[in-house]
Amino acid sequence: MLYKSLKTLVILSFLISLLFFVSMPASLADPLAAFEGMKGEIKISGGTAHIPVMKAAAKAIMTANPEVRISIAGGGSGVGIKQVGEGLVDIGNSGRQPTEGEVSKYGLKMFKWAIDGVAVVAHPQNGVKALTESQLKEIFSGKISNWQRIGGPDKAINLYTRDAASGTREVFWTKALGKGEIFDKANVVVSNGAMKAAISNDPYGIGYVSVGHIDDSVSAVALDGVAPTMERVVSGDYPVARGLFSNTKGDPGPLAQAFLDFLFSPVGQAIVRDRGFIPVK
Amino acid sequence: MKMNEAPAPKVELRNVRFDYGGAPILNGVTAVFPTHCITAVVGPSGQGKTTLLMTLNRLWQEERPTVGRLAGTVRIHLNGGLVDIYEDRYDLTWLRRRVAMVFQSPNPLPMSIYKNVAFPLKLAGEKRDHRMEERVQAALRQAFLWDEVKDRLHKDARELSGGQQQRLCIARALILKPEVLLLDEPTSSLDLRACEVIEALLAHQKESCTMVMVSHYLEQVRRIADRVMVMENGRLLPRDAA
Amino acid sequence: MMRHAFKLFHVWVWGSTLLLLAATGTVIGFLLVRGWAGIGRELVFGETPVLAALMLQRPVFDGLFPAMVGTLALVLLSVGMALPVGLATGIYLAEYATGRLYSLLSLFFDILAGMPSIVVGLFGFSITIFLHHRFSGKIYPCLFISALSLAVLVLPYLIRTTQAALEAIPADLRLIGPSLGATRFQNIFHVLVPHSLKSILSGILLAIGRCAEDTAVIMLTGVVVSAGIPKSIWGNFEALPFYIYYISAQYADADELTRGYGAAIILLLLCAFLFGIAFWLQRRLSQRWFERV
Amino acid sequence: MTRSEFLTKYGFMAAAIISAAVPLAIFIFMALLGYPILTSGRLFGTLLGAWDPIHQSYGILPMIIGTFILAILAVAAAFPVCLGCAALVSDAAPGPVGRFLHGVVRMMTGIPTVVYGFVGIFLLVPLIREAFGGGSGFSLLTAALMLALLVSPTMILLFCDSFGRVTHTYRQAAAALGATTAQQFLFVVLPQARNGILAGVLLGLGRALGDTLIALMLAGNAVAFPDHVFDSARTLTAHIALIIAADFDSPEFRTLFLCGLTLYVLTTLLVLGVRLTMRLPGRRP
Repeated sequence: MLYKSLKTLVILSFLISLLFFVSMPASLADPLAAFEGMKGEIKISGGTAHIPVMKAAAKAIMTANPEVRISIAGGGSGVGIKQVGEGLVDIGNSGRQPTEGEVSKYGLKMFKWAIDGVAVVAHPQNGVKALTESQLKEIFSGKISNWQRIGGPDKAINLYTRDAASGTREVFWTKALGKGEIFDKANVVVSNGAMKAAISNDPYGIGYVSVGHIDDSVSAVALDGVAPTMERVVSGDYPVARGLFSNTKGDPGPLAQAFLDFLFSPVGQAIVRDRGFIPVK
Repeated sequence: MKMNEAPAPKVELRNVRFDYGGAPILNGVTAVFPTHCITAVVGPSGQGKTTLLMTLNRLWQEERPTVGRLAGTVRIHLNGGLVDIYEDRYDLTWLRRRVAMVFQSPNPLPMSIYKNVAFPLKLAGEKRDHRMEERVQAALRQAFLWDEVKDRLHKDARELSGGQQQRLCIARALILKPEVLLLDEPTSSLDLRACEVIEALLAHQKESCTMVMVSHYLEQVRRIADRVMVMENGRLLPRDAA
Repeated sequence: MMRHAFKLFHVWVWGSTLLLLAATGTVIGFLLVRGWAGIGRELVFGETPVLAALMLQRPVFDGLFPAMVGTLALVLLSVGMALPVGLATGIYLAEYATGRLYSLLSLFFDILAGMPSIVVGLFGFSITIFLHHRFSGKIYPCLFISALSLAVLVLPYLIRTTQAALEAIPADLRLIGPSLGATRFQNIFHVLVPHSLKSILSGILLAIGRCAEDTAVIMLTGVVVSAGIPKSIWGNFEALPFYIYYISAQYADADELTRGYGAAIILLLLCAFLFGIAFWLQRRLSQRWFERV
Repeated sequence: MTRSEFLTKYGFMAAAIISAAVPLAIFIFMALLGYPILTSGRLFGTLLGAWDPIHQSYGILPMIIGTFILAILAVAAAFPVCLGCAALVSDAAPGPVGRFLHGVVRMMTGIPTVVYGFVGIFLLVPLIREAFGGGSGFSLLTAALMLALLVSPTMILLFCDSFGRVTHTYRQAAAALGATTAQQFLFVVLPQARNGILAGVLLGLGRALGDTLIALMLAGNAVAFPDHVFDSARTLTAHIALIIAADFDSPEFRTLFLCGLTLYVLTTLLVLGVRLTMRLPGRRP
């Protein structure tokens, strides 16, 4: 009697664990299943380099579960960190690591889901394809103001920069310009997308943009002989590298957690790769 | 009613002065308009005849912004005695439902004939449809208009001819059974035929209503007025004294 | 000598006008030429089936539908909020206020009418942040806040058109009601307002146009790049003018740019439509009476 | 007065008070939030310094200058064209043409600002870049030209209005003396309408000062003082739109209210100016 019931128990537990093992990988394979039964809104703002990935992720999630609403705004890394810190959004993106001050002030938790670089870009028809660090510093401080001095046509250089809230600017300013001056007569654009659009339309413009955003419409300028490709960023040859972060205030809520899990899932990381960034997994 | 019978006064003005933004219009009008009479006020235009009418229903106070100023007393026989209509305790609405007015040019509201006539009654709070219908019909009959419009009561009032429109306005003024009817050159924009109909219907109303009529036409005045007064330099004088 | 000078006058006036018309024509023409080809079902609904999108069963991506619904919701909400207050204020100004109060109120509404929309947006935004800090962490910039700020923006338009319409009513018409024993309120509601309905309506249409086109207010108070159809007034939303602004600065590819042109054409047509009706109504006003038989 | 009369009257009055409280509330709110700067002793530095947050310098003077230059440029560019157009619409053109043009101008007021900005980016910016080689095309001039187009209908309609109010008898008198249309306009209408023209210019300035999108999209937004019209520049309005601050206590956030207050005061002064010109005597030549 005892034996029989023990046997049943063993078989039962075996069956249950079998069921468990069969079903587990299935739910792992479909990260969207995590959103099942959830509803509500995820507010995201901040870093503009992140936007293409955010939009693609939102599309995948909202298609699978229309009850979930994801709103995406830009503003720049500084805005993202402050807004999530002030509780205005659920996820604040930043294209730079939040400073210790910011982390302790707001109790931020950081999630780095991609590696990116910041590259100098010019118009595709512009002959200047490589610059040295010192040339770059002089260009961005306004000391070199004509393309002729760096091997281009006799045309004035049109500088484009980002506003102070930009993480891209922060990284570029720190790692490429060595915190050197940025000329205050430079045009200011509001996002990575805007930078790319502006440079692709201005034959004599120069600016800097997330490596993930680079495509045929702009030409990336090699820095000290190193071309800003993802491979060189990963290998560490290209110095102006950074992570893309999503930050939450304290532990993320269930919806935000599911969203972040999705970003780190194979599907999410495939999106990251597809949009031109280097996945972390 | 003959002029020498001295009927009871319905409206009594004593030394009424009116200035409009500092410009004097009435310079001390003293007059009596007797009950059940048609009193005509004649005189050249621009002498304040319309203003005189408007002092009797306080309509001048509706001008915005109000820059008119009135002094003196206006008393009307209402509620069984002569009352000073400018006393605070008298409500404007109350006054105007008893002292009705018809304007120089026909001014039907842009609604159906029926609604036009029923309008004052509706404003006064009448909600019973059958009461309303009775009163409208009665008013239209009083205005000699019933037969002409009974089949198209719900047509736009503006489709009527000028004379019909003015009779409609008279019906509208009469529906609340006013005790005084003020008429500001009611036929001046109409042809002779339309004019005669209106004169006839006004003569019919004398028993129920005291009328003060501003007019240009001496012919007309002679035909229907019991008394005639002349407006001159902001004063009102009996015709024979003028 | 004089002759030449006055010939110059005609060159000047005709030249100025043609220059202006040419410039405006270029703006509109450029938009239509570049964007007309992109107008179509995909522009609005992307790859989502139209019916499913309209029934809100499936979200629309890569289409203008969410932005259009957002703008519609925004317009309805803000005009809905501004209308009662604007009408009542216009009526008060035209029918009740006098003397010094009248001048003082007029001055305030002139100041409000002249206020830059970004200042109104900043006001809405900072009030929200203030409330978020002091009262509830659940108060964010959202559709409701945007609509409220836009309501502030169009309030003076509604006040002014209502006031002007009422003040333009000739005295003889104004006196009919009172002469028949109408109280001031009855006169306003049975005679004066119905009579000025058309010009008030055209003022409302202009206000709608203003709500639909304004970008500065909403970009501070809750509009976002991507949010889908607004499901609640407490959430973020998309809107056509902001979409146009966003695309103009940072289109990622030719498709997005085409959608930007499409959005600009749609917004332009919407505003032209509203303004056209408004002006047509105003012209019809020359007929003295309104129809309400 | 009956009860309902009383209630409705005070209901309307309440609405009017709410409406009138809005501009007051905006002012008070801005002043309160900007108060720490106004009293911190840094007001002078904030008003007159440069914008360089990395070095804790939050000056808005470049934006104030940019705002002024842009608005004045736009109105200056628009003024002769608007005056000519208004002259044609209200005076020189035969009736139907004038009415048609008047309608067109009114419809122009309905073109969304963002559409001007959009076309500006894709049409005018490259044009300016090519035509005046060197610059990026995002410049004061670009924004001013589009802004001129934006404020034109407002100005033209006001001009037409003031021409229309010139007493007809004066014109007839001039016509009787054999004056041509041009002479009538230049010697009779124009001098008499000068208050209206001034009001139109002030109103146009107000529109130009307060516009955000065209400046934001076309002027380049550089924080430096502009040296010439091909320079990139930032206006107060664009500055507010660019600095989306979320933290209540940061100096960036505070200075936004200084920008807002400055705009508020400027537009209020213009409104007062318009009211004053409307009231000025001088219809008579």
